[in-house]
Amino acid sequence: MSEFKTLTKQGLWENNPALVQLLGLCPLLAVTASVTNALGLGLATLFVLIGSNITVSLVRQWVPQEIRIPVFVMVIATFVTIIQLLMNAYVYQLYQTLGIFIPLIVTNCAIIGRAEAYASKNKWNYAAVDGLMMGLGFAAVLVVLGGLREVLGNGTLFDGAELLLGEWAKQLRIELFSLDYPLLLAILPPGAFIGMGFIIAIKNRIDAKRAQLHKTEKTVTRARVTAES
Amino acid sequence: MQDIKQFVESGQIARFPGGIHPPERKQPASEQPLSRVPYAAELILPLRQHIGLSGQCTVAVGERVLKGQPLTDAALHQGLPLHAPTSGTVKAIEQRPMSHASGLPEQAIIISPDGEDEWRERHPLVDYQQHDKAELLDIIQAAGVAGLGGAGFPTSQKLAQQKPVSYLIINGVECEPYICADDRLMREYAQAIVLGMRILAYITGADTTLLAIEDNKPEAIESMRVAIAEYDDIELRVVPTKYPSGGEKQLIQLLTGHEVPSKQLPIEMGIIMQNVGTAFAVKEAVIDDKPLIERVVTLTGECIEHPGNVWAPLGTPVDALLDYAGFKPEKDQRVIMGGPMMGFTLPITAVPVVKTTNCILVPSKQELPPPGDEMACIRCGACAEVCPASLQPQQLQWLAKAKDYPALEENNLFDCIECGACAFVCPSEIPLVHYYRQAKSQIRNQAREQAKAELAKQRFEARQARLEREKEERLERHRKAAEARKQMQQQQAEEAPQQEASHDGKSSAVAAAIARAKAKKAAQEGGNAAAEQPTGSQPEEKSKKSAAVAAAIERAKAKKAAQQAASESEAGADRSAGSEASDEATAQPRPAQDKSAAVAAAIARAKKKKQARDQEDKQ
Amino acid sequence: MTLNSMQKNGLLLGLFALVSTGLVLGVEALTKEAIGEQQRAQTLASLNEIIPPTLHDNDLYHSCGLLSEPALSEQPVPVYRGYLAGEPSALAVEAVAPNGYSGKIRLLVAIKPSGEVLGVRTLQHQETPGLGDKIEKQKSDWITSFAGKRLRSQDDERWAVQRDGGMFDQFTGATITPRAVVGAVKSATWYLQQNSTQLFQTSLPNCHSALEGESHE
Amino acid sequence: MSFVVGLLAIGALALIFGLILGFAAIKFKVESDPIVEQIDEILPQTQCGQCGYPGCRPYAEAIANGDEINKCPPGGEATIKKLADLMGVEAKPLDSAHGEESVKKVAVIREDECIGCTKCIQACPVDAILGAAKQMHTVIEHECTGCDLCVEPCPVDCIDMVEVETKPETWQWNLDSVKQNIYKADTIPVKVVE
Amino acid sequence: MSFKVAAAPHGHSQKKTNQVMAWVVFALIPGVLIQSYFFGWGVWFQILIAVSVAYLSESICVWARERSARQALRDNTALVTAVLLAISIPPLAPWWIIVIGTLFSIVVVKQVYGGMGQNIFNPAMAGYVLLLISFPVQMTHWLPAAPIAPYDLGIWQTLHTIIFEYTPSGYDVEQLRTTIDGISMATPLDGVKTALDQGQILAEAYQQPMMASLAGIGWQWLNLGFLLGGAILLQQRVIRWHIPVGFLAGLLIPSFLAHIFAPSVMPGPVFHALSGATMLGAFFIATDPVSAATSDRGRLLFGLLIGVLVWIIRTWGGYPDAVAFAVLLANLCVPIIDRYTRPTVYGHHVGAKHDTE
Repeated sequence: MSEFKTLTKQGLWENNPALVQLLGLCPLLAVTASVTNALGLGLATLFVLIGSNITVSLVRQWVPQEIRIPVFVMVIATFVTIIQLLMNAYVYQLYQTLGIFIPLIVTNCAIIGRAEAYASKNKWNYAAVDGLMMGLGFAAVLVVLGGLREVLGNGTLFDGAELLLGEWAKQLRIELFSLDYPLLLAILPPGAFIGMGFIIAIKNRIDAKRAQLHKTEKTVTRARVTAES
Repeated sequence: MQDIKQFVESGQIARFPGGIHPPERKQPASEQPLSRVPYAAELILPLRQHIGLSGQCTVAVGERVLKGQPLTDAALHQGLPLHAPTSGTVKAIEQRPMSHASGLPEQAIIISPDGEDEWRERHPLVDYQQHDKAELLDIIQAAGVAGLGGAGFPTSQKLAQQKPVSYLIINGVECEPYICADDRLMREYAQAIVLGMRILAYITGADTTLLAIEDNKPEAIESMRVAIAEYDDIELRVVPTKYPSGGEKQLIQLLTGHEVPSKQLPIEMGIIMQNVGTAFAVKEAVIDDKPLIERVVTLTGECIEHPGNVWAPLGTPVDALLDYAGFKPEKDQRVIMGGPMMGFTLPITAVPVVKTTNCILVPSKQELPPPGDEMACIRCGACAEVCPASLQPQQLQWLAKAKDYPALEENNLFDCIECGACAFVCPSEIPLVHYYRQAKSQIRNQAREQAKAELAKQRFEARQARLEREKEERLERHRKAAEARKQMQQQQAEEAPQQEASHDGKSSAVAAAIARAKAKKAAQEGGNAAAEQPTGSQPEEKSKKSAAVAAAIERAKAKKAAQQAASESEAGADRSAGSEASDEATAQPRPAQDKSAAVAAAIARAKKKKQARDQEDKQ
Repeated sequence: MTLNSMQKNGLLLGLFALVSTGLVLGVEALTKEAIGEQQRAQTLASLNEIIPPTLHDNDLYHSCGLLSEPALSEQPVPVYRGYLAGEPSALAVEAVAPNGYSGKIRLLVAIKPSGEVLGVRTLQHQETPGLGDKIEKQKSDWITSFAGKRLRSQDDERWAVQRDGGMFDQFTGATITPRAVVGAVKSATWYLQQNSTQLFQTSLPNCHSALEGESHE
Repeated sequence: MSFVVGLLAIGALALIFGLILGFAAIKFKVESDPIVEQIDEILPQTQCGQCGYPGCRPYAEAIANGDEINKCPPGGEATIKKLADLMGVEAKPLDSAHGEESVKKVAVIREDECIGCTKCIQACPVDAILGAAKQMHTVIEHECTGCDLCVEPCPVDCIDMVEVETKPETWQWNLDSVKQNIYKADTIPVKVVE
Repeated sequence: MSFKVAAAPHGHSQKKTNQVMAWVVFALIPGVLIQSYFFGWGVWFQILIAVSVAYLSESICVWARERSARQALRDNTALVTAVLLAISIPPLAPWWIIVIGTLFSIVVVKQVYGGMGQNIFNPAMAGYVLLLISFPVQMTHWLPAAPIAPYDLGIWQTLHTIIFEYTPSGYDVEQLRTTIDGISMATPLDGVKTALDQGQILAEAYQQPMMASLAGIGWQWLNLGFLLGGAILLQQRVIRWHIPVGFLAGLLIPSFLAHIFAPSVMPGPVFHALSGATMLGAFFIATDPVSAATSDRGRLLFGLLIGVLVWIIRTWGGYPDAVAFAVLLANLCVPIIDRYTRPTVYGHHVGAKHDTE
């Protein structure tokens, strides 16, 4: 399997930052009350992750061990601040909703984790793909959780998508059902925890099922400690 | 120490935490006088009756033995000998199921009694005080006396501790339901027990002897009170009925108000404890020269017609005892050796009475209903309430199920005395003690494996070091051989130009080429025969034969290396390049060249692989 | 060795810091304009909702003055003054309800010089979604129920939620949020009614420079 | 102006922290934790090679470098659990590709069939086989790790892997096994002790 | 001949888990009778729905987890959870409220955590909190007690209201709890809290129509009914005294002290003891062994913690009653409580070692 394929698989499923590494939970739990918010923060994280991964990978040769973390944090903080400024300038409505969570991306462990674990050890093109896939994986979980909570708590999907994507996105809004009494719990933070728990449980269940199905009979050649000497 | 003294002198009885009051059910067995079981058709005497090594068998199959004759010698580490319970012939020495919860087979001496009950020669002691302690200890050991209350630890070994003893505690508590063997013994043999106590006190040098009896045995208390009346230094302590007051640690707490520190023995507190049955056996061994060949066993339970206590010769099969008392088994009958709380079930009754067998209990389903389905723990805490060791049984249970052994040890699993109080009260009917026993044995096994792994590691490392050393020595030999050859060739090469100095340049070049070829051939031969013909420069030459073997191995190796090298095209190129090298290079011994070729091939392979990967990266 | 390592690390880290900060500052300079525009647009949108264009012909946004008034808020709040044909026509002020269910609620309250409430909008809040957030215009019309109301006296009993015997509906399940909003609007309206003439006349410090600075915190 | 001030302030801060870090890196350097040693301690030291590495130590090194912890059948569940604790990862079931956890075994040489070729002696990683060329060999039972590496090289197939006998001390309180134990007692050939 | 092999001990005391649970349900009867007298037939329907849903969902979960359903259902824990939840919610709450609550209690709080004995939270209270957070409107719609209720609902009307959310004659619950003069009636706890929040003093707050001599009309008797049930449990040794005593001490001592210092704004201990879910919480909810501390000392502390939390939340919190929140918070503290109240094991006393020297 090529490195790119591995990276894709790792980022989207096997080593998904939100579901497996359980990183970046703070923004994840806070902003996933609706799909729009989730998508917004997911995209922001994705851009920061790609940017920081590429940058870190490019400068990795020059950064000595001791100041690695400060430099990485600085790189990430720069990207986050730039994105924050850009959002403030061009998607103001969304910025108002996500505003307080954007700076949290700086300390999103998913990002520094990738910088540390992957980008600082690999070439920039691999690092970029890693960032892309991890970011997509993270965003995907955000969107799924956001969808889950929005449906349960509000009966809609893509409510307010126009804030993020422009006027045309108003058509995206789907009203699944009208709730007289929304399930408030789904929208409140505890709902995020419970929903996250269920998503992780389902993922583990799928993995277990797959492991059962694909139980290949691989044989491992036994090493002889005492080869004829 | 001072505290203990104060407490004991005040005559108080302390209390221990937890404990339970299961139905006692000592009657009707306790009301029947002791009777004697006739000798069974065969007596089964397992060689190992206690923890530790078993002694060596001193009799042979077919041999006639007399009553009280030793059948094994005392093993190492103060083991105990085994004695013939009656006269008869040794029928067999074979594997028989043990009187153990596992039912594992164990080597046993089988004796068929001849009915004559003929004693060996006996040497009764008139006045034990005439003999010193060491002598008495020897007698006790030779008589095979073991603790009759619990684990069957050799009594002589327990008494031989070189520590000052202030209190000798004689345990007549017998707190488990049903069991009344000690009760009966105290009622009928009070004088003998007191004499045994005197001997024990004499040996240990204890200042005071404390005799503890539970308050549900008024007759035994009375008869012992009369028997000890004349001794000032024996005090009777009546303890309230509560299970497990008879546990060593609990009884010490009751009588002294102090706990035995964890992982220490009571002797560290100046206390030694013996069972009343043991005291009786000591008296018989010392005064009557009667080794431990029989003991009192309670036969009880609703599935027995005539419950009671019997003198049972050691080795009597349980089925013989049950026949004697009238056994009416029901469906799924349980036969329990020991009491209902700590005893174990016997899968078959063809197992013998051993030194620690105090009770055979055959309950009906009504009196001791078999456990229902195990339900989940609801953390009700009933178990913690009754635990006499103040453990948290529900916690231990979870950890045991999770096999979290470090946490179990941290939660003091090994302070559990397996009394079964927790499982008795558990509303979810969880067999708690069973889980602890499994966990304990697994922890012990792991420790054993750990030790074994450590040993294996040391041996493996030693072996690696040895192999490394041998390899270096071999290389050293090869190097020396190669040097010797090189010298030889140089000599030849020097001689050749001298011989052909008279020829002209052209012919000299041809000659040189021939010489080179010759040298090469010679070198090859030399290489092949390197081990075969070590030059005189190797004084530590081994025998010709071993050298030949080594040479054969070398040849095989060289061949293999050559095959490997040939299979690689790059290696082939390298080799051809090598052959174009100077004379000196070609003059190197062949195997070495092959080896270097192989190495070169391996490097080439690695390079190629890397290239391939780089290319892939670029793509 | 120590010195060498210190020098190298210090300089490198410093270099990275300079580059990063430079980048951020650069982007900030580029987006400054757009951000200011956005905020203006936002405030204007709210203002225009409650002070319709028929009621003013001046630039509301730039008619803003900063008012320090403890009765409204601890911090100075912006006041917007609308004029129609040079005559004072509307007055809007930012009010803060400090006792919301989860924290402060920022409101925009506008009245006519006559004292009639023009309208109220919620600018910012953290009330429970699905319950307290009905004070948002997008979620519920409740906030518009203030329009056209008048305050008779400082303790006008009708200015309370129904549960407390007033004229404002409380939405089902939540009492605290509407109670807080009604209270804040009441005191803001009272203040505006009492001081409207004065507010149109006095010159107040311009609020925009300060406001924009705030948004970057 | 604020532009320059910001740049200078951050730059200076970074410079100072960089200096501190550079200082700390030299001053507080600690030798790395010998994790390999700790892993090696946990492995059962059978040196059986079922993990795919020649010996326990190479596998310990591999684990330290990120290899899976579930490749050691002789250690089984207990070892995996300890490794998981040490490495701070989730314990997982034994990778069956490397073999199954089985009862402990020891090698036993059928001595009358042994031709004394010494091949098993060379194969034994812990030197638990005694013997010399053309002489009968035998296994030192308590030093045998049960790795079965000696079985294959034997030209006459005279080595058996025999389950270690359960003794009361090593019995694991498995009540289901009790009946089997009895059964075993019945079938064990009677051996007379001289 | 071969005999049965079994693990020691071979005897057993006769109290089993399912019997313990059955006793809990039995002891609830006085309270439930009083509740149905004052608050109508609703409670019986709620119990009926809750128990059916509980058993159904438990069966499905146990089946999905491939365990023996018979054994899981036999232990009566689902019954206890269902009944406790059913009597905690307003009797006229729509049917889907109790269904969602019971499902959450059984499926998420109990079975997902591993079934009986594994749940760290009290299932009934976790379900209650879910409902309270998600559906605050329905969950706070208690009708006034019978003597002051503007309407008297029969069985049929009650059932109709639970199913359709309005009576056959078209009143919804909000209207049912509103008196003729247009004031909707709150529970005593809520009423007093609201009055105090509005700056009234206690004496004024107590003037409200739902108040009685000791505490609220109906509620005081309801609490006494559960107190009686608690006495039965104690007498039967189903529960031990530590948790209830700790709970009541934790609630009553602070309220007594506060009442002394600020008699005009702090309700006294009698009001606290006989309002809301005090007695139900003290004897039936906090005493759930699975999610409580295990040692006696730990249980006393656990109860005390709940009591103090109830008082704090009732006094300063956003919700009128607090038993459910307090219990869940205390559940979280159980591992710590257990850790620090572990009794010293035999032979490990500090003095023990010293003695040997």
